[in-house]
Parts: sequence; structure tokens; C-alpha cells
Amino acid sequence: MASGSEGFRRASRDWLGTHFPRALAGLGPRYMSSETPPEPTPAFLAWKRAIAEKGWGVPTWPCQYGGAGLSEEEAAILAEEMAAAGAWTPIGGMGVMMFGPTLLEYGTEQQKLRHLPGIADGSIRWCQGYSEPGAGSDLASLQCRAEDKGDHFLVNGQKVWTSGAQWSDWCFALVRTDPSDKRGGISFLMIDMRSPGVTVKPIRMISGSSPFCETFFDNVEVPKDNLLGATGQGWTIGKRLLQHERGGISQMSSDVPPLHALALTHLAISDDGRLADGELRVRIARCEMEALALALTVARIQSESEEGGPPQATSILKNVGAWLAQERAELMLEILGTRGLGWEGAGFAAPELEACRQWLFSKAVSIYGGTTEIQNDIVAKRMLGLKDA
Amino acid sequence: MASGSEGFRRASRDWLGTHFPRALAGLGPRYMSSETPPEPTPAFLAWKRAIAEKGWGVPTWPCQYGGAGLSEEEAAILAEEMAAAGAWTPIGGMGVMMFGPTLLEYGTEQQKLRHLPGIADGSIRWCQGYSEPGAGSDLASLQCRAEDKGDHFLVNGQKVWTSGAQWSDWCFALVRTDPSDKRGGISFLMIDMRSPGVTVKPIRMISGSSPFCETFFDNVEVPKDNLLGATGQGWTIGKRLLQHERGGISQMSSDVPPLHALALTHLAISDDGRLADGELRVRIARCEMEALALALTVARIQSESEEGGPPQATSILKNVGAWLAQERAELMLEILGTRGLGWEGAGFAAPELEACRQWLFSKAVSIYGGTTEIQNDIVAKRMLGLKDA
Amino acid sequence: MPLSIQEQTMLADSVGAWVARESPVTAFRRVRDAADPLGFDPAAWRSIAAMGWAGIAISEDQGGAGLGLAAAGLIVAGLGRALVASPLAATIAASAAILHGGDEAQRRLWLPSIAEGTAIASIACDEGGHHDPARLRTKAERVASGWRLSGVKPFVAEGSAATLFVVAADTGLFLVPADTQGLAREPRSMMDSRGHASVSLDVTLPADARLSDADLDTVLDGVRALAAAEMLGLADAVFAMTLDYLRVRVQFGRTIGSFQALQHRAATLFTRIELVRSCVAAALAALDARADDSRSLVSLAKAQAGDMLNLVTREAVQMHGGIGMTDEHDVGLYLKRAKMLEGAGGTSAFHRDRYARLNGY
Amino acid sequence: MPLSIQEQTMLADSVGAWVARESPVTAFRRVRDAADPLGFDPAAWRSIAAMGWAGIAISEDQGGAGLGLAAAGLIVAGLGRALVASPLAATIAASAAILHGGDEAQRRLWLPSIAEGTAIASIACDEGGHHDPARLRTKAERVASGWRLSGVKPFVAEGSAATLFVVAADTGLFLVPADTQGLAREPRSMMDSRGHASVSLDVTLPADARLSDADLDTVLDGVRALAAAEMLGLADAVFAMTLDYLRVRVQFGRTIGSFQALQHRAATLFTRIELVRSCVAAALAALDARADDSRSLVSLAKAQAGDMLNLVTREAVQMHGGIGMTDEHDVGLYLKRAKMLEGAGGTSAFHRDRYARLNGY
Repeated sequence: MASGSEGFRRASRDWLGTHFPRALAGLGPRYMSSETPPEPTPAFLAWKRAIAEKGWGVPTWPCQYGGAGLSEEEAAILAEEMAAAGAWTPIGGMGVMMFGPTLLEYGTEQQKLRHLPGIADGSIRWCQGYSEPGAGSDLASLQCRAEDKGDHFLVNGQKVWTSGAQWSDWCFALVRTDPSDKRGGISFLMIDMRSPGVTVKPIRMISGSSPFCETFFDNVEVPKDNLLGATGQGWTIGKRLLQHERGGISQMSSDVPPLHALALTHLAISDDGRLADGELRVRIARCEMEALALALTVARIQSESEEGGPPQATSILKNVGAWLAQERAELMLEILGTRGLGWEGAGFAAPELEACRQWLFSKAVSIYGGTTEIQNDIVAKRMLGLKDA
Repeated sequence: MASGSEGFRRASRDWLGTHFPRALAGLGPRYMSSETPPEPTPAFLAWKRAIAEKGWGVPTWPCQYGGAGLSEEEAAILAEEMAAAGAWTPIGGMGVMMFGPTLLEYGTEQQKLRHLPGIADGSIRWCQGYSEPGAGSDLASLQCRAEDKGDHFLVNGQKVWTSGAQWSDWCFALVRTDPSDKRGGISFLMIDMRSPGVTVKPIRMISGSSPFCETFFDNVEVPKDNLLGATGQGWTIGKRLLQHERGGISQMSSDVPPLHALALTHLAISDDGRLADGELRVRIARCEMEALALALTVARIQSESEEGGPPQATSILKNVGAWLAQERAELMLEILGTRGLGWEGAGFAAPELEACRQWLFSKAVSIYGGTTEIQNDIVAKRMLGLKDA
Repeated sequence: MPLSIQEQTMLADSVGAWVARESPVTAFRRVRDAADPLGFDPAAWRSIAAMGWAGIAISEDQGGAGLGLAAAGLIVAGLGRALVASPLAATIAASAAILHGGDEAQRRLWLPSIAEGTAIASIACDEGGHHDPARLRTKAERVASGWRLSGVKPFVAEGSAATLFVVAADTGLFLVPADTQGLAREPRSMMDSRGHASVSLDVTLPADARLSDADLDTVLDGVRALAAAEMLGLADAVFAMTLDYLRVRVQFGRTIGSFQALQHRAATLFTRIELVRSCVAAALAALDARADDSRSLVSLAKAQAGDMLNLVTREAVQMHGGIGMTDEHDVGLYLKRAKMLEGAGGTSAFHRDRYARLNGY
Repeated sequence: MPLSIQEQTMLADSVGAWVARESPVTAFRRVRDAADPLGFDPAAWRSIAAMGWAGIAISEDQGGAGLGLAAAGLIVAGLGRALVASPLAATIAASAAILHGGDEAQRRLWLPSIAEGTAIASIACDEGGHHDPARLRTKAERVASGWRLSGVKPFVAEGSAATLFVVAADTGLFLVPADTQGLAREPRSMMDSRGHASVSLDVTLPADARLSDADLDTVLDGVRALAAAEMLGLADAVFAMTLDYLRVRVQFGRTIGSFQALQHRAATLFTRIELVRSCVAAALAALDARADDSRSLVSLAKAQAGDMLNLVTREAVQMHGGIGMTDEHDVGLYLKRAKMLEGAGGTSAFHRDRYARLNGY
């Protein structure tokens, strides 16, 4: 490790020591991936402001777009130091994980300057307008129309599974600009959710919350400036964005406490120190080992792509990540037993209620971002060269 | 239970007490489903003669064809009494399990009288001529030709996986009588293996033995009397025969000693009497429970079809039976460890060498009799009504 | 007197007709949205009792139908198909416990009113989050006037509605009327929206409150086998719903049921369900016959049902895609009830362990 | 000094080229059919040693390449792809044991001759049918002249060819030249047709025969991680062979690789293999770096490799259908070697248990 990076490590540690509120240590999952997040406290808001000013919510983005311009190595050091301090970034969501990287790749300078800083400081929320009632796995058959009206597109149609649409400022959407060309007729628009003609209807999920909506576009005018890439390039850009989503899912479960720790506090232990339930013990080991194998694979594939190796393995990582998220949620309920089946009200601790909701929500992980079946099709056809009849 | 059946139970027990040689008790699997069966002893030959005379090798077949004409209830009692005595029938093979029942259903009186008694007394062996090099799972594309020459068919072509062809007297074969009609052009022939023009070439399997052959037909003349059913009815008859095969596979593993008994003698045991290897213990329990579930399901389906319920569940039973046979073989090797990996020669006990060969051979169970994939296709399409695109 | 296959079919058909008429899944949604701690519709329960189902396993001399648990399993499965919310399964299991372990006086006191549906009964056993009947902390001590019971049962099925609890304590099973002084209950809102409650006990009972001849494991086996029967009913409904969806949902210009990967997975689900059907029937019949292998068979049924239903419900959600994740679609309601039943009377892991122990390894 | 990705690729390419030229699978078939107890072709072994691979993990001052186990793993995997029969993996693991636990004199005595291929070495640990290093019955006792060792190692890899055994006894590891008086060996014909032997010991050794600084678990981790590397090589070859078959075999008028059910299963196999590739690399690198988490990582690699290869070889046979069951086809040869490696240094179950223990549960 070069001495420069040691310097960066020390500086990061110092800065975190000064700015990260101890009271938030380890609460990242509760705030950022919970079905029922707490209300933001003053400490949370102060921490969000501080990290946004530093650009460390999106540390590798260039400074002019609100990032910190860190190298991958520095970002890795920062992540280590944050983990060591129990710190976590309050700046997340689809803007950071999916849309920002895509905009960095395909946007004009003007588009980047306009949209990235609001993502970087967590002030502007984005939602995804991809799926439609008749276009789920078969995304390319989407029907939401965008007619070219000279200086703007006129958008009419319906999207579904627009996550967080009810709280979002903007929507990145795939729309049909040419009905005669299935994939080549799709374009990628950025739509201001406050535009006249946008209606949002939250969908109640089995977990009781409504993180997704139906979104209706009724003669919505979208300025031409808000087209990302060229007309008809939407399918290419949209798929690229999904790779970022899948990459995110494969890394999702890395910052959660290990299952076995929970098991040791809740379950019977044998005289030799092992979990007494031999079957559950094996399942926990399998799950934790699979998580480590996935983390090692994410790291290997990243380092290989940096050195010019094969880059397109997100589909297999997404499927493993989905399996892990679901198996982990199943095991949480196995460990908690009936205590993990509470819905609300008296008699249950907050983490117990949270485990139940998470278990329900986890069933979506193998559906959104392209189902497990779609990923397997992609692997079989594109990576393994197996053709359809 | 009616008093008549109690009488039959007593009579069976007495007869077995007199005729079944004690020395053969429990050796059924060694003789009948081993990769390396022992040489027939005088006791074995005497027992085979005795049971053949009694008709109890095929107890429910009518007496005029060499059976004993027992009711299903009596046959069940006989099976119980034989199991209790460690007795087993030395009359088996494809004639008993597959061809005989099909001949009973489709044969003329003359055909039945000619062929069934030799199967019933174990003197005539039959092999199956179905698969061809280009027609495995896609059996209906078989090419072996049978030309109508007036009083006989002239057969030319090749079969593969003809089990035991090198020791067989007769072959039941599917042949093509009409090249213009894929399924309707198939007929069912009984072919004398001593006919001029029949050549047999054993295939060495990964387990080292050669239970299957390639069989070549070069201008073989087959009398018209040896056509089962009508010309072009072969596909229907052939499929019916496969149901008997699948039914047989699903019941295969019922007369073998339980895995856990072997495990208790070979592996470490905890202070509380459980197998110390918690993971292996769970796998053994899963396997034994699945075996019991399958046995209960076979019984349930049989009783329902007797009362007019749905009869066509052999495909699912075949798949479960195949899984069981393979998992059991895997667990045998887990239990024996390195001792179960010996191939031949010094240093290994006979059951250890047998476990290794059985493990290898077990891999075929999900292939022969219609692969697991074919069974799943059948279930999805015929039983669940899912259609192809 | 096991029912013949024809009689079984007739009973199942009559249950199906009742469900379609009186309590389809929409009825369960109404109960859920009303959020009454009772967890069921009293009118539906009166109708169930009027059908004679509350007394299905009760002997004829006590006002029941005397058809045993095998017949009860058919009814419970049939109600499970439409998620009918009712205290029937709990009450039948309790009635079987009294029939099995009670003396003549206890039977006469309780069984006729259970059979006519005026008494609702439930077995209270589990204490922590896990089914662990070998280590109960609820204490039962002899006192001058009879027995003193103290302990907490935090998640009793039908705990808000029951008029009688069969309470498992360290030294046996006890009949505790819900209005006994010192018994307190508080509703618990759980994932399946049914009527669970925490029941705390600090009660004095008369000397004849103990089910002297009851074996706890046999009593629990009734609960377990009926849970497995309900699970089978859930699976049948969820699988049928999924097949329907596979046949009509179009993606990529074809029904998704025409994709071979889904076809093969559907074949696997069908296989798993058919195996469980046999195991449940065998377990219930063995309990009725007091057969030697009833414990093994109950553990087989509960373990296989748990694994099967976990797979079937998860695959059902997956094959439905996003729509299956919405509250509006029924599949999620089945998923929630299924998870509740998975643990009831012991998980699959519990029963695999028990099966192995029963078989000496 | 870990190799860069480019250097790794170059090394793997050179192994691939050597295998294609000198020892494709047909060479293994010749060795097998000759049934020589040695279990490999001495000419191939000389060629391997001439490539410098026997000394790959030996330090440069002892005549090796000093590239560690990570590089060794690439070679072992590359040879595994074509089932090359050679004592390379056993010898490298033994050389790593001497490097790790030997003193200067022991290293000087053995490592240069191992590096040049004149010494063939193997670690003799297991005694019963199962890998159980915590309960060894081979006894090592101090005697006046040094040590007295007695015991039987019934299935030692390369046991017929080895000139040096690293023997695990109850009180440590010992260097035992194969020509030591009182050492007897007898070939064992095993499923994979390689050169196993039973080695019985009733020997007296000099005082300096003990590897004083060796930790048995660290020594075995070398064996385990190299076994996992070989398993990865087998999997790569079997999977490639299966994909080829899926692309060309026609049934129902289409290639069987066009059936979606097989496509999805192929995707799963690919996924499992890629995960193991990362685990094996991480385990070998951790051993080279003497990292704190090397034990966890080795158990991870061996457990995942075992499950993966079991699945991959079984699916390969299934997808090949009948032809895959014939001795004429190569897939069966891989199936047999795979099963041997599954147990070598502990099964997947052993390593899951070890992983859980290492992590405190």
C-alpha cells in the first residue's frame, strides 16, 4: 500500500471521527433498507449534510458533479474505514445506484451538471419507469407512447412498479417513440414528476407497505433536453442501467450482521458450543458461506474487468444475491420462530416485526431488476451460446 | 380381514417355511439388483423351480399362463409373508415387469399361451428394443425398418440400450412400418434373438459391467404372428409398456436395508445416541422419509385406481424413485467414505465394492425408462394441461 | 371405520360446496380488514358447527359424528383451500385430546358443547418462539383444593375466542375454562391475521381438571396432523391458481406456461403435493387407528408438508411475478398463512429430527 | 508476490498447451488400461518436472520457482481439466508442508530433489474411511534413537510411487522415506484408477525426522485447497464438454440446448463454477499470505467445490443421456475422479462443520 493511501486512510478516519454521529453507528440497514425506516433525527440530517458536502455519498463521481473524485482504491479504503466506524452513507436510492452511473456514461455535459449534483447530495429522488402491466419480463413490448412534437415529447400511457414514485422528484422512463420497431423504437426519457398530467397511485404490497406505484401519464409534455442518448437508443441505455441494478442487488446483503450471531443469542447451544439444531446450523453455514463466495466473486470480477477481463457476469451475481436475500430472510424467521411472525402492535420487539416484513419483501428480489428466469435466459444465451429452437 | 384371507396367509407362511431356503434370506438385492450377482447355487435353483411351479413369481397372472391367479389382496398378503420370511422372488426382469403385463393386455390368446409361461417360470429372458442412436428421448423418430413381405416382416436397423441382449432369448421391439407417419408408422414386434441376421455387441458402462448392448438387425425375418396388436399400433402399446417400467422403478428401493442402520455401524454416535454428523443425519432422514412418502403414494394411487380414481401418475413416481435410488447411492458412499471408492482387488469388502458400482450405475436411473426431463414434460403437458408455444 | 374413497370424495365435495357458498377468500379478506381480535366471522362458525364439523372427531355418544381425524383432515384441508378463518382445527384437536386423555366426566362436560359449536377450544403448549414440548416452563403444582397453574403461553391459536384451553404444563395437561379467575389474555396481531392471543395463567383449578390419561405427544400429534392437512389445502389452492396464471399470462408473445423451465418446475410442485397428500392421509389414519407408527407418520407428514408448502408458495409468488407481491392478489394471503402453519406444532427440521430419533439414529 | 492477472493467464495458457501436446485424456485412458499400480506415466512426470512445476511452490533458494500455492493451483487445475495422472498435487502439498514446518536441514535434504522431480512425496493422514485428523491412531513415541511410529494409512494418494511420506501421527508430522525399514505398502485399486496404496508403518526414525514447526491443520489445508483447484479444473472441462453436447445433440428436431429447462440448468452450473473459481483463488492466496482467515477460506473453497462438482458431474451425465453412462465417453472418467476428490481432505459436510466451528457456532 503506497504511503499516499495510508495518508488518505488516516484522513478518512479523522474526518469520520469528527463528523459521523456515534448514535447512528450500525443503523444503516434500519434507515436504508428497512420496510419501516425511523423518522430522520437531527443527527441523521446533520450527517447527511456533512457527507454530501464532502462528496462521499458518491465518492468516485467527479467533483464537478458533486462527487469526491476518489480513485477505486481510495473508495475501497473509505468503505473499510466507514465499516470499521459503523458508519454508512445516508445517500442512496435509484439515483445513486442506477441512474447516476448511466447518466455519467450517456449524458451530455449539460444533463450531467443539471441532474447529478442533486443525486449526489441526496436532495433529488428518482424513480424508475420501466415495467407496464403487459410488459414485465418482456420489457421490450412496452406501450407507453412518446410522440415527437418538435420541441417536446408528448407522453401517454401507464407504468407500474415505479418504486417510490409518490416521493420522487424525477422519473427515468423507457417510452415508445416508434411503434413499428420493437426494441429500436424505445427511447429513454427523464420526466419531471411535477409535470401536469402525471398521476401516481401507490400499490399496497404483501408486506403492508407501498414502495411501488402505478404511474399514469396523460398528455405529459417532456422537453427534448430530457432525452438521454439518441431517439431509439432507449433499449441499449435501459439495459445498461439494469446491469447497475443487478450489480447493486448482488452486493446488497454485505452490511448486515451475521445470522449466526443472532442464532447464538436466540437458540439452544450444545455442550460443545455448537448450535444444537443441527439442520439449522448447516443452513446458516451454507448461507454465510454463499455470501462470502458471492463477495469474493464480485471482487474477482471487478478486478478482472479492470484488467480487461470479462465484464458481463452481473446476471449470475444478481441471481445469487436474490437467493441469499431470500434465504437470509427465511433463516431469520427460523431463528426467531413464532416471534418473527408478528404483524404489529403489542407483544413483539421492533426487530421481530421488521424481520417479518423483510421476509415478505424479500420475495420480490428475484422478481425486480429482471426475474431469475430472465437472468438465466441471458446467461444461457449470451454467455453460454445456447440458442433457441 | 376376511377369514379366507387369514387362511391364505397361513397357507403361504407354511409353504414358504417348507420351500424357501433359509440361506437365501435377505439376499434378494444381491441376486436381483446387483451389478455383480453371485453364481446361482443349488439352493437358488431349487427355490426358483419351486416358486415357478407354484406360479408365485407372477402371482396375479392367470393360472393358464403360469401365474397363480391370486387377487390383489392375496398378492399383498403373499408379499407381506415373503418379506417377513426374508424371502424374495428369483423370477424377474423385463419379461415379468414390463413385457408380460403388456402382452396380457394386447396379445392374442395364442400369443399369450406361447410367451407368458416362459416368462412366468423364469426360463425365457426378454430384452427391450426401443432406443436408437438418433432416437433416445425422442423415441418416435426411430428408424429401424420392418418391411411387410407378406407372411413376415423384414427388419433392418440398429437398436441401442437393449438391456441384457447378450443373454436374452427374445426381444420386444418398436420398428418403423411406415416412414411417412411418425407415430402412426410404428409397430410392436416380438423378435427371436436366435434369428439369422441378429448381432449383439455389449456396451461397457462406467460401472465396468455391460448390462446393455447395441443390437443390429440385418435382413431379419420376423413371422407375422409376432406382431403385437395391429400394424401401426406400436406407439400406443410401447408407451403403455413404459408405464409398467416406470411403475417398477418407483418401487425399486423398497426391499433394501435402511441407510440409518448402516450409518449407525460405520459412523460416530453422540452421547445422546444420534449420529454425530448432523448434516449427514438430516440427509439420511430426508432420504428415508422420502422413501416412505413414495411408498405411501404408490399405495394410495393403486387403491384409488382400483376404485376408479386417476391412474396415470407413473411419471411423477418414476422421478421420485430415480431421485431416491441416486440419493441412496450417494449416501451409501458418504457413509462408507473412502472404503466405498474401491474398484476391485484387495483391501475392500464385497459390499464396499458393490456400493461403488451401484453408485455409478444409479446415475442411469434418471435416464432409462424415459429421462426425468421427459417425465416432467409428460406431467406438465398431459396432467397439468400446460401447452407448448 | 375409515371412510371409503367414495365417502371421502363426497365429504370433500360437500366442504367445497359450502366454502364456495359461504366463505370464499373474499370472506377472509373481510375478516382481516375488520381487524377484530376474534379472527373469524361468528356467523361462519355457526354455519360450520351446523354442518356437524365441530364434532366430526367426537364419538357419537357425546354428540359427535365419530368419524375421526381422517375425516376432520378432509374438512380442515377443504377450508384451508379458501383460507376460511375459523377455530375449527384448534377445536377439533382439543376435542381429540379430551377424547383421548379425558375421563368419562370430562368428556361429558365438554364434548357435547364442542360438538354443537357452543364451546370453542384450543391447545396451549408453546412458550418461546419455538415448539419445544420437552422443556415447558408452565408449572402445575398440587395444592389442597386441586392444582395451581402458572405460566405464559404467548401465541395461542384462537386464543381470543376460545372458551376452553387445554394447557400443557410441566406435569401434564389441564382443562382450563377461559373464564377461570387468574387467566388473562391479550390479542396478538400476527402475519396471518387470525385470532392469536397471549394467555397468562395464574390459576387454581379443581382436582379433576387434569387430563389424567393424556400423553402430550399424542395430543400434539393431532395438532400437527391437522396443520399438515390445512397446508395441503393451501397448496392445492395456490397451485391451481398458479396453473391458471401460467395458462393465461402472455409474455414474449406466448403464455408463460409454454416455457419449459416453468413447465418442469410446475411438474415438481405437482409431485411434491401428491406425496404430501399420501403422507397426510396416512398420518391421520394412523392416529385414528392408534397405530404403532403414528408418531413417525405424523412427523413425516408435517415435515414433508412444511417443505412442500414453502416451495409451492414461493414458486407461486415467483411465477406470478410482481402481481403476486401485491396485497390485492390472493397469493400473498396464502404465503402468510403457510408460514404460520410451517412452525405450528414444530417445523420441518423439528420433525426430521424427531423422525430420526424415533427410528433410533 | 502474487501473480498478476496477466501472469496467471500466461501460466494457465502454458499448462493448457502442455496438456494438449503431452497428456490429453487419451493419455489417462492409456495409464488406466495399463493398470500399473504406479497410476501415472513416468515420462509425463519427467516432462512435468522439466516444466518446473514440481518446484512451483518451493522457495528459490531450494531450487524452486517460489510462486506459492496460488500458482500451483493454476497448474493443478489445468492438469485436472484433462485428468492428467501425475503425483504433482500430492508432491506440491508435501513440499509446502516441509517448507512450512521443516527446519533448514530438512528443507535442504528434500526440497531440491522434489523441485527437480527425483523425489515424489505424499502426505499420509487418513486412517479409516473418513477424514478425521483430530482422532489419529497412528502412534509416534520417543525412543532412545529418535522416534518409533506405528499405524496403518489404508488409502494414501500416490502411495505406490512416493519416495517420501509426510506421516501424520498422534503427536505430530514425520518425514518417512519410502525405503525405511518397517514400511510396507500394497496397491489399492480405486474408482479413479490412480496410484493409491495402503501404507503400514512399524518404523524407527531418527530424532530429526519430526517436522517440529508443522501445524497439521495448515499442512492439510494445502492438500484441501489443491484438491479444490483440481476440482475446478474438472468442472471446467466437464461443463465445456456438456455445453458442446447441448449445442450439437438433436432430439425432437432441435438441439437439446435449445430446451429452456436445460438452458436454465446450464446457467446454474455456470454460476456455481464461477463462485468456486473465486473461492479457490482466495483460499490459495490466503495460504500463501498466511492470512488469519485462511482456514475459513479453505473450508469455504473445499465445501463449495465439493457441492459444485457433484452437481456438475451429475448434470453432465444426465444431459449426455445414455452415452454419458458408457465407458467409451470421457464424462464417466471425470465423474469417478470427482467423487474421489469430494472426500479428499474432508467432504463438504466436514468443511461446513469446520467453517461453523471456526466462526464460533
